[in-house]
Amino acid sequence: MPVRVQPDPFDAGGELNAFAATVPGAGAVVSFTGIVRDVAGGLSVMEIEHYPGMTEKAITAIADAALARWSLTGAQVIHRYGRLQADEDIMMVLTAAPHRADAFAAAEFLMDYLKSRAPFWKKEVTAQGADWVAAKEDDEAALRRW
Amino acid sequence: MPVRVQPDPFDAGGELNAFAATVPGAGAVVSFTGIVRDVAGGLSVMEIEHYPGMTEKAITAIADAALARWSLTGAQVIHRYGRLQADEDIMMVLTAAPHRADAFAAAEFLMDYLKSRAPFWKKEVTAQGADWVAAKEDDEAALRRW
Amino acid sequence: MTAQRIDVLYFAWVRERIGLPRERIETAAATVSDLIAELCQREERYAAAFADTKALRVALDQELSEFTAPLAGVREVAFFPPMTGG
Amino acid sequence: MTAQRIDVLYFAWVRERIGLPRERIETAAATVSDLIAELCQREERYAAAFADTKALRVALDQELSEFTAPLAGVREVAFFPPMTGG
Repeated sequence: MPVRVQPDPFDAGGELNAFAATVPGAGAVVSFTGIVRDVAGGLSVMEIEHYPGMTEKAITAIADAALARWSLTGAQVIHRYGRLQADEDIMMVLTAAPHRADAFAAAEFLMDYLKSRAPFWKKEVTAQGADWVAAKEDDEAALRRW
Repeated sequence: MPVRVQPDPFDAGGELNAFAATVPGAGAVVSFTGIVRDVAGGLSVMEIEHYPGMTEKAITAIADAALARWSLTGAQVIHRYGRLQADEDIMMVLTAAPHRADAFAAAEFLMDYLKSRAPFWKKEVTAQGADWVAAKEDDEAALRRW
Repeated sequence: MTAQRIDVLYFAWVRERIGLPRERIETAAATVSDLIAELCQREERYAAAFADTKALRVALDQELSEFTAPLAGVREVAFFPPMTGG
Repeated sequence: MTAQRIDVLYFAWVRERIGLPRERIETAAATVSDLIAELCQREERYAAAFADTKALRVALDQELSEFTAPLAGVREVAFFPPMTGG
């Protein structure tokens, strides 16, 4: 279960094709791409901090849980850190399975856990200053369905 | 809501990137790719028949229902017909939304409806003969959750 | 009801059993079910294709419909098995 | 419990309030809560960072843990706000 944590941009389409080429027997491939949104307008940069060492470990644990729970032929997570601009891709989850229900469920599960259990913190920097993004109660609630 | 029904192969990664470039304001992009599986072994070709005219109309209606129901910044469906080999991409659904829950739900909804309500029929041709793929009760059941 | 001309289309194994993808029919059938009954009386291959209507779906002018639906004004009727897209 | 050396890491606004990303601490604190109490007595900036532990998470040797967890044998403690990845 490849996990990549990197400062560099990645090419979502290229990642999708590369992943799909490595999952023989898949009938369904699901990808999720998370993108920097300039919600309030005026975002000059988003800074993503992470906890080197723990990050890879936490994501691998989340992914192993997905592989144990659903019938998958593959799963992959890519997550960036550092300074990102609006509309840049932050992260990507890829899942492959014989059947679509498994691929969808595993991708949503991975996203829900990455949101609240992988050690990343987002800070939005605007002309008015910098603010750490607050965790959402919605995201914590999303975990309870699994 | 672009709908493409075509005999030609498509490049899933290229479609994902092209779609993502046209959905400003999206924080989440979900893609689903359906792939020809050689379930029993020995598939020589899968033939996909469709109902020209109704196909585009049915998919557009399904997609309009998704756009009405979830907060999306875009949705796209590509579906092939004709003769396909094992491991070729059959179809793709793309959704974009400010929030991930909407993008995931709309993609699953589109898939569930495409499976059972868009006029496509699959035939598996092996050395032993040709068989029309039977509709699955699971797929009909999947519709009832929406 | 007066007779009308309707294009009748067949897909997948319905097409294979009947042996043609489409035909134009002059009919006074009031509903889809009436049209099926009329076709079944024509030839054995129609009776074979329509033997189990639970295994069939119908579209009227390219919209999924019911076997009880009236045919008045309809220009295109399509018969096919449950769809297996995606 | 005897004193041990622990690397203490701070992330996001915890790091900003305390003013450093990590430090090595010699402590005899038995639990995470004890360690927090000890840090809070040191300087105001620690007290500010740890004022509301409900807003904080802790990891012991890179595994999410509880404030009641024992520190015996732990080499790395990290404090941070709820995570906002994805």
